[in-house]
Amino acid sequence: MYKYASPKNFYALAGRLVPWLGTITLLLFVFGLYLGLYVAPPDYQQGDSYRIMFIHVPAAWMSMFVYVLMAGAGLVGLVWNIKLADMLATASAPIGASLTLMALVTGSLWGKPTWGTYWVWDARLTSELFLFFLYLGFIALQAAIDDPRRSARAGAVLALVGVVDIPIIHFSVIWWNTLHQPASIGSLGKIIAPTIYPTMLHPLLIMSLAFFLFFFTVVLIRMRGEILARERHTGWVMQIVRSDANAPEARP
Amino acid sequence: MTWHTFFAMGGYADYVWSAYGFATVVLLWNIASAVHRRRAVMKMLRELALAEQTPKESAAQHYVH
Amino acid sequence: MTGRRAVAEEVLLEVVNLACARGDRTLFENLSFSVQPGELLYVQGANGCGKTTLLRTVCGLTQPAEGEVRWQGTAIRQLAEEYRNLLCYVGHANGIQGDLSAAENLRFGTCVGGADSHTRIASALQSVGLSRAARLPAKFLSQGQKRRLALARLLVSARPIWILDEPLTALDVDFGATMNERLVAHVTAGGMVIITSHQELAVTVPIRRIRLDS
Amino acid sequence: MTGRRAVAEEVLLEVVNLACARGDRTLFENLSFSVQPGELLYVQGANGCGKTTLLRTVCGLTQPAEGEVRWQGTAIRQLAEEYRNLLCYVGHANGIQGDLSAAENLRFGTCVGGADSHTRIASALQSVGLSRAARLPAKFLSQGQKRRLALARLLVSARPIWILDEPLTALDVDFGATMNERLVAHVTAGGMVIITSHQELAVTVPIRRIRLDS
Amino acid sequence: MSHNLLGTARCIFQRDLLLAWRKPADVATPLAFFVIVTSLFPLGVGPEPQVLSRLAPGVLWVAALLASMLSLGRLFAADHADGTLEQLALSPHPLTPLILVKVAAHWVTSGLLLVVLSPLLAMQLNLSGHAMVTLAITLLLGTPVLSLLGSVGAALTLGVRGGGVLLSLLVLPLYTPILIFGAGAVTASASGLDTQAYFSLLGAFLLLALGFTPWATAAALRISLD
Amino acid sequence: MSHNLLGTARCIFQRDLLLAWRKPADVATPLAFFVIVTSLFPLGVGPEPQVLSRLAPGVLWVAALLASMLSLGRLFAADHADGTLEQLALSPHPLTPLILVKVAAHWVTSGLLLVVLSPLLAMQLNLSGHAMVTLAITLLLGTPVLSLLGSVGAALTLGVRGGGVLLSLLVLPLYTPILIFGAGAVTASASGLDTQAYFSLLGAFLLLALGFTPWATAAALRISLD
Ligand code: HEM
Ligand SMILES: Nc1ncnc2c1ncn2[C@@H]1O[C@H](COP(=O)(O)OP(=O)(O)OP(=O)(O)O)[C@@H](O)[C@H]1O
Ligand SMILES: Nc1ncnc2c1ncn2[C@@H]1O[C@H](COP(=O)(O)OP(=O)(O)OP(=O)(O)O)[C@@H](O)[C@H]1O
Ligand SMILES: [Mg+2]
Ligand SMILES: [Mg+2]
Repeated sequence: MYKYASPKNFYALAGRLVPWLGTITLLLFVFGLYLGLYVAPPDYQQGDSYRIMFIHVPAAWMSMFVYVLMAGAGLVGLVWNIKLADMLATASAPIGASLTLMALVTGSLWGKPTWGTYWVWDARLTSELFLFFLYLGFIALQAAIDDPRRSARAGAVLALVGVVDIPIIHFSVIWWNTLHQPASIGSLGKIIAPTIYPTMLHPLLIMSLAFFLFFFTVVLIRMRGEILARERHTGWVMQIVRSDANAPEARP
Repeated sequence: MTWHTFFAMGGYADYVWSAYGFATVVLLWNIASAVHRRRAVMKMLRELALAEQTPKESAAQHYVH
Repeated sequence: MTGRRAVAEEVLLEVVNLACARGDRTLFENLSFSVQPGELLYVQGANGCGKTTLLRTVCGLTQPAEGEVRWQGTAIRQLAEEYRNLLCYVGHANGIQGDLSAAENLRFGTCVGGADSHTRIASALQSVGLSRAARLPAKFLSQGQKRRLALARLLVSARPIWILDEPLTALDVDFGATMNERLVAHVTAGGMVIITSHQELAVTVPIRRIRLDS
Repeated sequence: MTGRRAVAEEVLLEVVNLACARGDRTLFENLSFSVQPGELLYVQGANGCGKTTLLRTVCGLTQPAEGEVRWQGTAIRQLAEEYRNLLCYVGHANGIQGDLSAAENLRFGTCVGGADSHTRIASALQSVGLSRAARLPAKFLSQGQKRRLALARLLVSARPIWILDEPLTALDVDFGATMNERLVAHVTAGGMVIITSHQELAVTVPIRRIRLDS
Repeated sequence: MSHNLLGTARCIFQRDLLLAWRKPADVATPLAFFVIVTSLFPLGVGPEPQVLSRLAPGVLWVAALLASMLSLGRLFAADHADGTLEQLALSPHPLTPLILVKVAAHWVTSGLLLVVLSPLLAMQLNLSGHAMVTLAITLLLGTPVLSLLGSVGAALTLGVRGGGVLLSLLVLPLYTPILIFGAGAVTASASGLDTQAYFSLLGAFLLLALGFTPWATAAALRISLD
Repeated sequence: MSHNLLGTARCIFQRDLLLAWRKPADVATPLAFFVIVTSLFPLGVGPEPQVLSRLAPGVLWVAALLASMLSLGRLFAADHADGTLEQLALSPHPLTPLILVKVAAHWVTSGLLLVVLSPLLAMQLNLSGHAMVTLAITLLLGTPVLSLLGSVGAALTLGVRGGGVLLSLLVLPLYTPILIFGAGAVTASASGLDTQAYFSLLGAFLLLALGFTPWATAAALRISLD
């Protein structure tokens, strides 16, 4: 296991894993969508609009998970100076940001039929929006620093400070109610969770797993790019580049 | 269930399909940009390798803070 | 004016009683000299004595505290664009954006300088030894390569007056020699050069020197 | 650890297999040396070869890409404050605020450095020739006077290890000589000096040299 | 062989857009600031929709103004640092039109994007459809004025210590008329009133700014280079 | 002979206050920004008193937040540029408490002054006397948190291209809880409700920030110096 902590070996391992992970992800997506869109019956209150859940909830969960992962990887990189952890954090950020955006947009699209409006300034929605900004800040900070090591470490500190937003997102539903009068819609979870049927639960779980594996597939591809960029002075990368340059389609 | 009722989504077609459509776009963007980034790095490295074949600078570099 | 003009016609570029100040310190006063076609003027002096200030004043970037710079007898403040059209200045700063490629930087530089020469970009890059790095973002160029790129502007925008502030810094020995040859070629073709350098110039044409620190 | 320690006890400051990178370029690799009390180490090399980077790494300001710096056999990362308490570093930047007077700057500098010496401020200013300018805002000091002020910290906060990055820049000949004498005095009193300079050192003690550009 | 002014102008415009394209973070940050500041208000004021829609014109305009002001840093700073500005000042073409082109490129990568983003934020703040259109139009007329006025401030504070905050002090008072008429138009349209007069006024400001500020900016730049 | 930590800390604090005293413009500019932004709102929203007093808590808090953010540039930039920060990092005392002292000095010359100014502006916006006191208390509890959180961002963006705008993107999302509870308290007190819970929450934030952010700032500074 320890062997794969070197960028070189990880590069090869990731290259071999990606096709497998990708295939499984695709199958899970197909199966989850089949269950969620076709098999599951309409909800007795919300009709078919609840089917947005099967992408909204996994995306929202992943948006939080990826940030925590990023902060954790940042911490590991900061403390033990492990390059792969830095690269994991850097590679996760755009994916996390896009999933956060997905949670925001699908949530809005779900909000219109259920709440009658695309957006309310409810604490959860707001804190999720600010999670999106935290991602953007991370990406912008890393882009603004040219030295890769400094950029990785600065990003790590930022991610660690920003991670306080995650519990705020999760518990916002409770906190908001204690201080303000309840927003027009209370706890999001209560709408589905108590009444959830297995026909709805199963596709949700499968889609969540699909999103999870999707993240890992993409992050591995991104990390491969990151490894090449940061290890470009090492012999093995130069060898890859040279053999690539000699390939027939490359320009002379 | 016919295809028609399936696509109608009980009257919520606009919301459901735009949500799924947006999700698809995001997922595809993720794959495309990840692959593109790797290719771009490769291309840059190739050009760097080409550039480094030119005679090297012995010259001094300035310290920029 | 006509009378004065007839006399001054011979003298092309002329610095008259120039005084320059930075902050609240006067760097030099009562400086007068002139440059004719086919001449190379070598400005020397210790760090901080005002060489850069002088060159920028001759370009018209910095306003002198007293005196003026004249071209064919007319103050360059009045000539403005007409005078700038004769000039190519390479200062301490290279004028290169790290996120543009070498070729893009050169194309922009020459086009701002008023010359339009798509075809000559490639050959200029080649003659400063950068053709292989042409498509690389300029931030990956080494200090010396950046300097070469800045100097490539001289070749593309063929101008009679070159004003060069330490053009040889960061250049390696080979390209330093090439640069000296270029200077000679320019001067013998009737161009004018005003130059500063902490390294000695190895050129085969007569050099006129002025020292700024008295 | 005890075994290794016993052997290493002799060597005070030790650099082991050091590699430093800036941006994505490795400046030097596999650098090892050690400095003993009473030694002066003179780090040489061309511009941009990594001298400043090395000195900052020895201070602990910059993290090395590989290898480590040890004090009495223990990595300085672990010693932290204990090691910094032995150190006085004068880098390229003088650490002087233009809006504070010379005396205020020196007092702040020494007190951040952990030394408390109200009385010695005046005498230190005098011995670097700044006593008349003590109450002047530092922005009115000339470049060389600023450098003197930065070096005055060496005198006030008596530390065994001096790390000096081009201390002689901007100094005039007189004070350059004084500075060389100070170095000699510090080294003969059993101190350690790591120094870079583009000017040759005129000291009367044996100098150990390393060149960074191979 | 010599380039005409138009060719040089096009070349500068293309280059600035290309640079913005190569550094998307620089473009995105003021936009993000716009979105964030707008989102701060509902947090400060409370989430009731009718209060928010009452506030929306003022908040959106103030946020656009602040975002536009912050993006000014990008206008000349990099070109000043690397010496490009010197070359621009030494160009055989007059500096004023070249500056105008730079400001235009800057507006396309800042103000114009604010206009594009504004309906989204207006929706978040419960603005009616009609008012949303008015908002977009006023921003379309107003943000160029902000960029033009701001360019004077940006040129004046080049290389000055504490330039950022200083810039805001110089520029914000100049921005107030635009703010008053821009936000006024949106408020009027939200209450169903006519907005023609506001549009004409903003248009007049735009023409005035186009006529005068490039000269001032060019003069300020020459001073900064001195 | 060696100074203890407390002595060094006092020395840093005194010096930073002295510097602020010598450069009054640096201190005044964020304050002016606070005043200007607050005054822009009546322009954007219209002059009706009851609308304004409804808005006042949110507007004042957002303006305080932006002003506090803008003053962050002054926190480390000068010390970074002239090498003082290097010396601080090489001090034989741990960096974290020294940073805390610097942040405290910065707060005294920015946040505290905002607190002092706030009643004046609150009056302009028609806030009741009771709410005014609440505003001052929340600012007193909240602005140190802003300074502490902001110091992390300021340290991270030191010497970074486009630092100013980037800083705002990094810092503003972290500021939101303070804004929500700060403005919430003022709104509550304006409607005669109890504000105790808000004060406790803001106090808790302050303690948390005091405990954690100096570490993060010190780490970020070491990274910036690397
Ligand atoms: C823009 C609007 C929305 C945003 C930003 C949003 C955000 C989130 C987030 C961040 C979570 C994860 C919370 C956690 O795990 O702690 C979540 C979960 C969830 N959301 Fe949404 N949501 C939005 C709209 C909606 C709407 C309209 C509904 C349904 C009426 C909904 C139903 C749910 C459900 C059922 C969960 C899973 C249960 C839970 O974890 O609390 N969401 N949403
Ligand atoms: N903007 C300014 N304000 C105040 N003083 C300045 C300014 N610019 C330059 N100076 C001072 O003016 C003097 C002359 O500077 P200049 O750059 O012309 O010197 P130089 O002869 O070119 O030196 P070098 O050989 O180092 O290039 C220097 O002492 C410098 O400190
Ligand atoms: N933050 C940085 N990011 C990228 N490259 C850097 C950075 N800092 C320094 N460098 C580069 O690292 C190299 C070494 O710099 P360093 O300052 O150590 O050189 P030096 O030997 O002290 O030179 P000098 O004699 O000019 O002081 C230089 O080529 C410089 O361009
Ligand atoms: Mg010079
Ligand atoms: Mg150095």
